[in-house]
Amino acid sequence: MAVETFRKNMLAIVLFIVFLAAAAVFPFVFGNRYLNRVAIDILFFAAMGNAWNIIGGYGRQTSWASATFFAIGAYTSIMLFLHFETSPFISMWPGMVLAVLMAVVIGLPCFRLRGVYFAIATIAMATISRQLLVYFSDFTGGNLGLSFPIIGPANPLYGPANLLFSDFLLRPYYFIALGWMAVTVVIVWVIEHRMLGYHLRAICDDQDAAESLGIKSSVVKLKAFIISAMMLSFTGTLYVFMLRIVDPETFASHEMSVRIAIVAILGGMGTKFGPLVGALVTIPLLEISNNYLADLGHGGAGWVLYGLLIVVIVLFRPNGIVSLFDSAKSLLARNAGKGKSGGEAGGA
Amino acid sequence: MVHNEVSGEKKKVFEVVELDKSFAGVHAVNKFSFDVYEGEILGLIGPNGCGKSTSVNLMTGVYKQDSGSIIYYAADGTKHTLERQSPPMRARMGIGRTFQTPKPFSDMTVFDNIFAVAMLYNKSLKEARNVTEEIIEFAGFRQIAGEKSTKLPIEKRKWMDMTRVLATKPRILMLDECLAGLTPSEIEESLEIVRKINRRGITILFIEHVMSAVANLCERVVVMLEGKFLTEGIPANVMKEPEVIKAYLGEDYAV
Amino acid sequence: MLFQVIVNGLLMGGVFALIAVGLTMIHGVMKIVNFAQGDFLAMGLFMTYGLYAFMPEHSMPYWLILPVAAGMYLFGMIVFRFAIKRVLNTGDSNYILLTIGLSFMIQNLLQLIYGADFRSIPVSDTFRMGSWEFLGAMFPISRIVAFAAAAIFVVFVNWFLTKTDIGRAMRATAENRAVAESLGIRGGRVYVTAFAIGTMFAGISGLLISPVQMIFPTAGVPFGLVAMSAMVLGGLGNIKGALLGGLIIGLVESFTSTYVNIALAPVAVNLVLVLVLIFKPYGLLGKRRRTA
Amino acid sequence: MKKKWLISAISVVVVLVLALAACAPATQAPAAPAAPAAPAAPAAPAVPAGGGALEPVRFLVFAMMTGPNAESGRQVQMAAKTAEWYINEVLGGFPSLGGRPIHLNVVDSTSDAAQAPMPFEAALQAEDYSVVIGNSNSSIALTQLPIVEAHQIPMITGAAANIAISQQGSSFSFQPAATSRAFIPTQLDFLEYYSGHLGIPVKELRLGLIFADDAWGTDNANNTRQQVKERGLNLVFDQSYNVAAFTDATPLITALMAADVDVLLPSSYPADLSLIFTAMGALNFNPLVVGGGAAMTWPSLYADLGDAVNGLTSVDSWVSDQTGAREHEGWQVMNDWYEEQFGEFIPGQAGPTMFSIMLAYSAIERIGSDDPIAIRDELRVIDETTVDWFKIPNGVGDFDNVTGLNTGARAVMMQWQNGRPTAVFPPEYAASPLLNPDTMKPFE
Repeated sequence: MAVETFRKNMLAIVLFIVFLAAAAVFPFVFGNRYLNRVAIDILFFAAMGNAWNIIGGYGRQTSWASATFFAIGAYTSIMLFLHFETSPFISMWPGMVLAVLMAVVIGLPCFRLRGVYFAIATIAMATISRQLLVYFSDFTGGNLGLSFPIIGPANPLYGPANLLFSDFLLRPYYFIALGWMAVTVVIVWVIEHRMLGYHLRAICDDQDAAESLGIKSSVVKLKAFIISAMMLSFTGTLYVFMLRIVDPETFASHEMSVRIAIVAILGGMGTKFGPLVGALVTIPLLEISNNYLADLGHGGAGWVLYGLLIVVIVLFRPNGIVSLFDSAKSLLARNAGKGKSGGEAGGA
Repeated sequence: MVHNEVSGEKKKVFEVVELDKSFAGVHAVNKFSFDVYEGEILGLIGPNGCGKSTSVNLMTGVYKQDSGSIIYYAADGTKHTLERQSPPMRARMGIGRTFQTPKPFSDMTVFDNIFAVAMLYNKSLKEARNVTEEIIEFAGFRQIAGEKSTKLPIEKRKWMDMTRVLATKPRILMLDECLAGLTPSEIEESLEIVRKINRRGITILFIEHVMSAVANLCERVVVMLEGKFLTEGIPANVMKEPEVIKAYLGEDYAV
Repeated sequence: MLFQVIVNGLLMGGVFALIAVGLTMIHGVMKIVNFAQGDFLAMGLFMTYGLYAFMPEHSMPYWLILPVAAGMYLFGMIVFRFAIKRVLNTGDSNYILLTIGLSFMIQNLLQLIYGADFRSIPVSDTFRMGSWEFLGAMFPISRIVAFAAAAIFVVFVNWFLTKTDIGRAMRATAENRAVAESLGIRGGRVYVTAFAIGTMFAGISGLLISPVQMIFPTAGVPFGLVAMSAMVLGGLGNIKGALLGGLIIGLVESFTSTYVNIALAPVAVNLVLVLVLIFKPYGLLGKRRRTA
Repeated sequence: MKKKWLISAISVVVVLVLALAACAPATQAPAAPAAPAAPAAPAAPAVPAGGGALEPVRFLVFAMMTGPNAESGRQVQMAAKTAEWYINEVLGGFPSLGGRPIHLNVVDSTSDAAQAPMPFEAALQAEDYSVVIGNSNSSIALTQLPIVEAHQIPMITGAAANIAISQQGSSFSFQPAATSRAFIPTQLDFLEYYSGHLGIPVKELRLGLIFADDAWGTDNANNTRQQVKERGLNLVFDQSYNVAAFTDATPLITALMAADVDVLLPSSYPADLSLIFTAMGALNFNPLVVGGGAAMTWPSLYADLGDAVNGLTSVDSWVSDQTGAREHEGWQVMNDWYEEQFGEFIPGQAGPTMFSIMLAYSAIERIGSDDPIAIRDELRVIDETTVDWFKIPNGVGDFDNVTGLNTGARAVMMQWQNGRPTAVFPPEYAASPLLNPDTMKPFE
């Protein structure tokens, strides 16, 4: 089977490997801290987009609670580090466990709901958890957030063990992000070809039919939600050690959930490479427009453009940017004269 | 672990007693009782809106009955009283069904449609694969196995629905109006498939309002009228009964 | 005290209700949730602010209701024709994303044009801070006006939906577009009207709160979210539900803020929402729609 | 088909612009002094009078130009323009560097700490800067620390009032303004002084603390809580509200009335304050108001509430009308220019930005170099005896050699008197006497 699926996805896999290779040399080609920083964000958001995609794309359950899990990972790690100097490699596990618990708490009530009711319920849940983060400020630091002091090479805590590096070009963080992003793609790829993937797609195609055939939709969704939550929490741990500050306003906010989902939806829901493509398009665009349009009027022009991009893509490419590739691919396929069935094209 | 009650020589699959269900005042199913015996093709007939589909939805757990009992006898003779088991749980007990409108997983190929289900009922993906292949053969879907199910014509979708259920290794299969909107020739093929499925030892509950179709498929029919049990028996005799004819007045016999 | 708390809750709830009713008009007919509703409200605020410059000193802003309503109605029509129309019946994620995109654009266009300064319209202090005392509770004048107006509009909508042809057409379309069109109802026209009215209500809500609400590009955001909760709480596509939802949320907010802790008000509101959805997955007055 | 869509998409934008521009007269609305059209325009690079040819010395000013806190960004921007004008036009650039002009590049940090690092990195990548004027939002300033550390550029944090910034062990950050830890005591001392005038023992006053639940508000509240306990004062109400979801203050005010609060200690932003004060008016609840700074001292408050604000008092790290600023000619020159340029007094965010810039300027002048490390080392050395700009923020100015915190910084209490905030406490910095809020006459 593996062989067959490989053949199916040959083009996609080759492209991905090429991308990874290019990405691997990127930081050495341009020794540019800012570009690396942007790239790191692209990769982390692609990773989070992949996580969201499992439940939101393949399962078509538009969840707006992503930021909650992201924040859980970030907070657990930074708190354990501040109080017990725990290495992120250890603290990421309790983080993921908490994320799973939270996923169950949010999922159990919400997966009984369909469509918009689900979306709004997740927003409500996310708001509650964010507000509680703020309220119990005694140990979450409230909206002050938590940040840890600058730790230089002199400090014993400095070093890979705590994901603390001082490379001016941020390369260590870049490769951490790149590696993790690649892993998330693989995770999604595996899920897609396992029972979970099939059942998620079955459910979002026709929940009643799926249930009549013995597929327990709420269980399947919950599984997907849990996996997605763990991935987000993991990303939170990695991200916070690069940013070195965590606060609810930025990590647990509704905006963060939106940005995560946008990356995946614009790129292409229910496709392995959609989130990556989405991140590769939206984040640089935002950066460029912010850099060049910042002085226009009273500012904010960059975000206007961002909004416009979203609107335009939704209108022209309702299946996301990757659908462009698919059209191109099927065109090639037709020219090559062999009909192929959507390898990369998962999304409906 | 009650022993399987034997009526005549046939084992029961379903024993529906005094089933009752109302929606916002509308009394859809009214003290409706009937039995389904192992291996038979039972026709459940009656004019449109007489509660046939509702009964199926009650038996498969889509709705919960207001009162009355649904008893299901598993293959090993175990007796299950169906009350609040969810549709998936019932499906896993061997209760299969199709819907009036075909519900393929449009995003998937025909093969994957069946494979997705087979995975659930087989240990390894390999077994699942074999089962799927077997069903594809059985249904004669060889050449369309790779097609996206949305691309299929209506009758093929219906047949795929029917055969997809086989992946759940069902004990009984409830076919809800599976002939609606088909041409005579397609109807013939459909009936043939139903018979083939039945020959695999799967009991069939065949819901239909078109009498003639039922006549040459079922050895036994139950007639429903306004949610109530009207009569049952061999199709030929049943159709002679005056109240049945009355019930069907204005109904369209032809197909 | 208790009476005052109830008054506070109801007065604010009334405004939430009006925004929620706007959302509901839209969802009821075309089954989409407008995530930019709050920003439409902000536009209403800015329009009021802009037009108020032409009014005599310290006059009431309510005279502006016609131009603001008309402007927002037109705006709604155009947005629908050029954008919303294309994502109808194409799945949740599309309209959600589209309206979020719109929301980004509106917020930042406002920022681009006006900057983010906090503005306010200079209504007379007596009117702005004044209030009537009744049964020992204080009724802030501007909020009473807002509440009354909201009430009138909700009544108007009910009348509109039940008595006018276009209203009946809307209800028919909401039930089943195919059937409605077979009866000769032009779905497109109904849709655009519904969306425009929804937009208009957001704008009017903006106008109504303008005397007490400061005016800045992101002013609408909290209202948008609250209105969404109100609509879902009451049951999607149900006008009375939206009204009920708005009032309930107003009361919950008021009670938690006064008796428990204002920091927990958002928690309480969302908790109520989730609890309601757990026990009534389709909202308080919502009917189950077979999604299959 | 495609074409049609493109057209429609574009027209959506056009329509949006038109719809919003429909309200254009707003910017000229006489009723909105808080919204001067001209000054809000972005800072144009200075064309130095002396040496057009000379390479300018670059300062990066990182301010929240967009998002909910953009008003403070606008203040910082106006401050930057003023300082730039003053240095280039009045002081003739940097004499020690052969009259090279200064260029203050104001970069938008957005109001969101998650996005702030990006534009900051971008700016530092694009140009070489000698000094960074840090963000006045503590959360954003905190995200800047590792970055200036990496780029090895000294950062002076302007108005940022959270002491956490100086506690992160950054060797490049300097915090000139009084932190809220420093100004809460002033606020409470003042309360005692105030109650003395009112003839009520301070311990009998029932204090009500309300604060925006963001970084700054929380920090203020934590310090207040602690100080109040130490002084055995009577704090009867202590709640934060969610800035993002604050649509109505009447429930809050009702709660305050129920708690029967005599003195209200708000740490709030313009929009919240507006809701709070209108609700207080509507429910006619009139406690003493002793604010926690920020919006309490901003021009927009008066623009919004008019004379109703006269008599309100608040603590702040700095007030435009206080002895330190009054007695400094250089500062007065800037002050006058600012007021006639922008039609408002120098608010709490602008002042600290200006004296941060002047401190950096003096350091450069003293060493005659624009090398960031050298500047950093010099900033550690200077104090108010050597650099008189240190007098502006009050107290005995001196940057701590390890933390970079201005150890001498003292907060002041201001009171709104006929439309302007003026320092009324502590006496050594007071520019005007404290007036009785009811009569607006001095206490006899």
